[in-house]
Amino acid sequence: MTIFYFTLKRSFANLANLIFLTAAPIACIFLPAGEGWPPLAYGYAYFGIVILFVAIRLAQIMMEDRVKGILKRLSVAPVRYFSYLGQHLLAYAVILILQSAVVVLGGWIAGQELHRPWALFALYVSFSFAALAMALAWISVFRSKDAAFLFYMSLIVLAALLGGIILPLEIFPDLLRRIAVILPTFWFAEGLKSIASAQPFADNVRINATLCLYALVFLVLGSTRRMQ
Amino acid sequence: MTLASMQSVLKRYGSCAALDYIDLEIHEGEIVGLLGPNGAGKTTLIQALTGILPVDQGRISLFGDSRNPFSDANKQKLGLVTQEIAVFEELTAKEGLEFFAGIYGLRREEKKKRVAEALEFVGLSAYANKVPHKFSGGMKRRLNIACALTHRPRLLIMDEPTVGIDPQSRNHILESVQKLREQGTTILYTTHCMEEVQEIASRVVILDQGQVVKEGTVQQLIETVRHEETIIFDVADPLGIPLRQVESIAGVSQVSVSGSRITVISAAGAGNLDRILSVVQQHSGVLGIQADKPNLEDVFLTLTGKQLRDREGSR
Amino acid sequence: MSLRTERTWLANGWRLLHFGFLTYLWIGFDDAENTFILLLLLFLLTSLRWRFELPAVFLLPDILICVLYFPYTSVSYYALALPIFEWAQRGRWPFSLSVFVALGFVPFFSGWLLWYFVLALFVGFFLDRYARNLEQWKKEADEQRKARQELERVKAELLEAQRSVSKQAELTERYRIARQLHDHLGHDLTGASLALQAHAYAEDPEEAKSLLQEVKSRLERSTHSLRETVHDATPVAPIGIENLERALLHFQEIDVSLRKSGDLLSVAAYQWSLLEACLKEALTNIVRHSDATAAEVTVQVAGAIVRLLVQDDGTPRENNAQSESGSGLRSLNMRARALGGSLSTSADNGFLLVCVLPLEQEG
Amino acid sequence: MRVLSTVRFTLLRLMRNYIVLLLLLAVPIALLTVFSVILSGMVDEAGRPYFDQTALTMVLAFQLFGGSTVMSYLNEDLFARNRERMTVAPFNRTLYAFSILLAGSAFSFLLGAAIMAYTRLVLGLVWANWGWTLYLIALMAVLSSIVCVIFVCGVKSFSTAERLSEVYGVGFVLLAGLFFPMPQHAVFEFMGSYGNPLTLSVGAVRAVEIGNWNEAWFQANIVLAAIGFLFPVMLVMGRRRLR
Repeated sequence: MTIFYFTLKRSFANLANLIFLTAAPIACIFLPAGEGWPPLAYGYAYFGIVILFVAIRLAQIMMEDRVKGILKRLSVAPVRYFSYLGQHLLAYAVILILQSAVVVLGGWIAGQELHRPWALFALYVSFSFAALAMALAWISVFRSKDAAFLFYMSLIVLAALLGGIILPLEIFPDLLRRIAVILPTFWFAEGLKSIASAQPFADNVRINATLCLYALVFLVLGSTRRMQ
Repeated sequence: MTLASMQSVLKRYGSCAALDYIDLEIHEGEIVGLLGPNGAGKTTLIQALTGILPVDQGRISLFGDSRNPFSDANKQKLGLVTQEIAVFEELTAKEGLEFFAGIYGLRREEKKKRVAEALEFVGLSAYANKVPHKFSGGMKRRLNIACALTHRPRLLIMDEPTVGIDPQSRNHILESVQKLREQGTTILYTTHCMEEVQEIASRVVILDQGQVVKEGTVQQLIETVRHEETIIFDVADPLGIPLRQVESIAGVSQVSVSGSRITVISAAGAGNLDRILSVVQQHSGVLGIQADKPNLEDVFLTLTGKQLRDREGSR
Repeated sequence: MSLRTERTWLANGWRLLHFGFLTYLWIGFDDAENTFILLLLLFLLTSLRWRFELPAVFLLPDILICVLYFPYTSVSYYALALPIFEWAQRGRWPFSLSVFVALGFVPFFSGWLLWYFVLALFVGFFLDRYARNLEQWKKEADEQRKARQELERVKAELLEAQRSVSKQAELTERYRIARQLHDHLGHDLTGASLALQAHAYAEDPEEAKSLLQEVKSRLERSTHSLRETVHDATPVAPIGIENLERALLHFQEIDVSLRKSGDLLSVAAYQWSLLEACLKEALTNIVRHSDATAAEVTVQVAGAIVRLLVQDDGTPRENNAQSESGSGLRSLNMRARALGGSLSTSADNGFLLVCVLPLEQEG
Repeated sequence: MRVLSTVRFTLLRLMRNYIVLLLLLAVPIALLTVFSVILSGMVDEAGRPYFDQTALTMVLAFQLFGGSTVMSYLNEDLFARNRERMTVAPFNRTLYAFSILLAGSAFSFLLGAAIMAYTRLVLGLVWANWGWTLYLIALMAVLSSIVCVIFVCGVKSFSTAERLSEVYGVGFVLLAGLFFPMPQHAVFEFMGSYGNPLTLSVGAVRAVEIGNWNEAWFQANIVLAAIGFLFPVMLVMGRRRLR
């Protein structure tokens, strides 16, 4: 578990990362609620975007390993690439799960209307997995850290908009609403809606399962071993 | 014992062969210097030998195992110092080393001890708790080396460990390599700097265009080109010397004058210097003589017509 | 290696097109969120197939998922084209045909569906053929490479043999000359020398005169036989450096200067022939591939090696210069190595060729 | 005028900076296109299309980030990679910094104008008074560049300066209440109206649309005053850092 331990350590080593990883979720707790939209308070919708950003920032650590040649060094050491990948992802998942817990727990203590905190927590966790897997697949294509991050940032904004996190899907034209379903962000927004409108439990399961499916797909695509 | 060997290894990038049927053997206790200009295929060779790059043809064996050379047991005995500075910027020197020690399965006390040793070895003990972000180039290089030492490899492969650093750090690194050898580590060392190789290598392999051009001890290699000698005379009256006459001495291939300095390139061997000197002395007072012995740079120049060190410092 | 990637690249292209088409169908005709999960599931299976080499049996889950979705969405019928393609691609086209049976269960039979299946079958079939052909070519290329290596080995052996033969010939010739000198010249000269000694002690003038006569005739005979021996031993064809000079004389496209230094006589004939070949190859290369206006040829003999340097002042035309001229230089390189030397070229600063050969140790 | 000869290259560098082009041109264009599809046909209480408001806000909001190029070029040329070379060169570095400032602002302004042209030509949006809008885009571009120069000269670490500039951009967008309503508090209310260059310039353009030129000049002049106030600050900071 050396890699796991040090990944955690590195994630928090950078001051900017530290602020980003702790302050952003806490800020999300205290954002106000809107009128009719979004289904939960603003912060709970925007936390989805935060998760996407955190995921790419964390995944960049792996990208750095590849670009700087640490991966070469590891491939000469008696460590399987699979174990390297697994321990990294585990560490990131732990960070994201903790963040989700902080947001849900904090909201519950601060008296936000969360409807079903457990379902919300589960939604955040499965969305975190999907976000991590997407970030992993994304960085496997790039060589430059900045380019990867800025590109992804633009895509996040677009996906959040098209997926219905920033604006309600109901006002979208028909075609856009259909296309939105392709995006994982849609399923996240859908999950929030389902929690707020007290849909049956099975509905939540369906949405979480879809998000996990996304995670699997991108994990398979992103786990290719690259050296350069 | 042969620790590592390559047999007619071929590696292509597209249609050009980065390794063109290479044969190489590394025996226990050697320091093998792999010498060649930029782009000769040194890094490719190392990546092939360590299993980072799959090769197109040929056989590689590590520690006598050619069936499964890159098994964990073999990797445990192998150390690689990468050409890039592959250290963690966010972690302190000590933490970074602990990471790599952990990768190689070292635990607790053992790990602490080995990390302290490695830091001591590269002379960074005083900076153990500093983040490499602020290190100088030479210190980063040394840390980069330490990362490959905590598990005490039997075979250490160093890919240009001295690129772009100050002479002091460089001397330190060269001394460390000598010390490692005394402790029984076998080392494969690539560089395009011939002084380093001349200083430390027990055997030299010269690589050019993906082929082994020549190999042998430094002495052997120099023997093969011990044909020329550059003799520089500082004379009082350079104009008075009959260059034609000097040129006509058997063995002299080139005579040139610049200022009060006459440079004669001649075949090495007893008597030549005498004959040239006697001609020169007849016509002018000689203030000083300097004769350069051939070095590896000349070997390379003779074999390929290329300078080893073109473009150095451009990275 | 690269052949395989090319093949999978094409297969991936089709897979992506297929999913693009399914997504289009799904957006255009069926916007139930749940049926999108069908696409996700199939995509997951396909990406697994992309990452790992899975056996053909693993297409059954695809079919199962599609069948389960039959009642819910028409996209699932079209999705069956993927197993058709994958099987055809693996050369198992009878399996592909069995999928066509599903057409019988389609509540609305659409011609488009049939044609889409046929297209998938055809593309898969094509890729299979293509891959087999590539495999074939690869094998042939490997065999040729092997044959070429064999040839090169034989060539090296021949060169070695040539070297020893020429050395043998030289020794034989030397022996013949030595014998001739010994038999005729040696005999007569010894005789003359003895006669001269006798002449010194001769008291009778008549005897002295006849002795002198004998010395004279013996010396005449030996001069004659010496002339004959030398005449026999002098080669008619130019050798050594003269040959190189002649080659340069015939070469008039650009200015070439020749510099030579050292004891050129210590270079053996078989080495000259290689040096000459190198020179000619270099000059041809210069004319063919560069815009050089002048070239300098240097032949140096020093210590234990002979070195030939050809340097021009042109910039080599990039692109195919390397590959075209490759085979000639390659073979020369082989020959140089067979003689224990080396040959290398560089295009960094004009075209440069260096050939170094070790000299025979005297004695 | 040795500095003048460098301007051409500064502009070339700006134009070939693909990441900046992506972030400040491609992204707003993509977002505006999406918004124009989503919001087509929707009008607010006053009967004006929602999209007008969104497009205006976005064009001006992206100007808040326009200073980042000035900042990174200043850092690279004067404080980081080319520092030694620039210091030994016999030319006026203050003037050079100033030329970068101007070129960066002009480039940001041009990007803003390009986005406007896109909305007009492709999305068919009619700008009520494009000259006035361009004036405000220019003000915003200059303001953001000046602020970024202050950051890069005032803070030792460049990455901190970068974070600060992000805070400047994202902060004013948040304070303008574009993502979610700000809490009811005097400070937030001020920062959401007269304390916020984004709302000020949006307000100035809106005021012209309804013909209220007094209000328009008032709001625009506050931004101008901010520039006037920050300019000497920038000079002082810059001189101290360059010495």
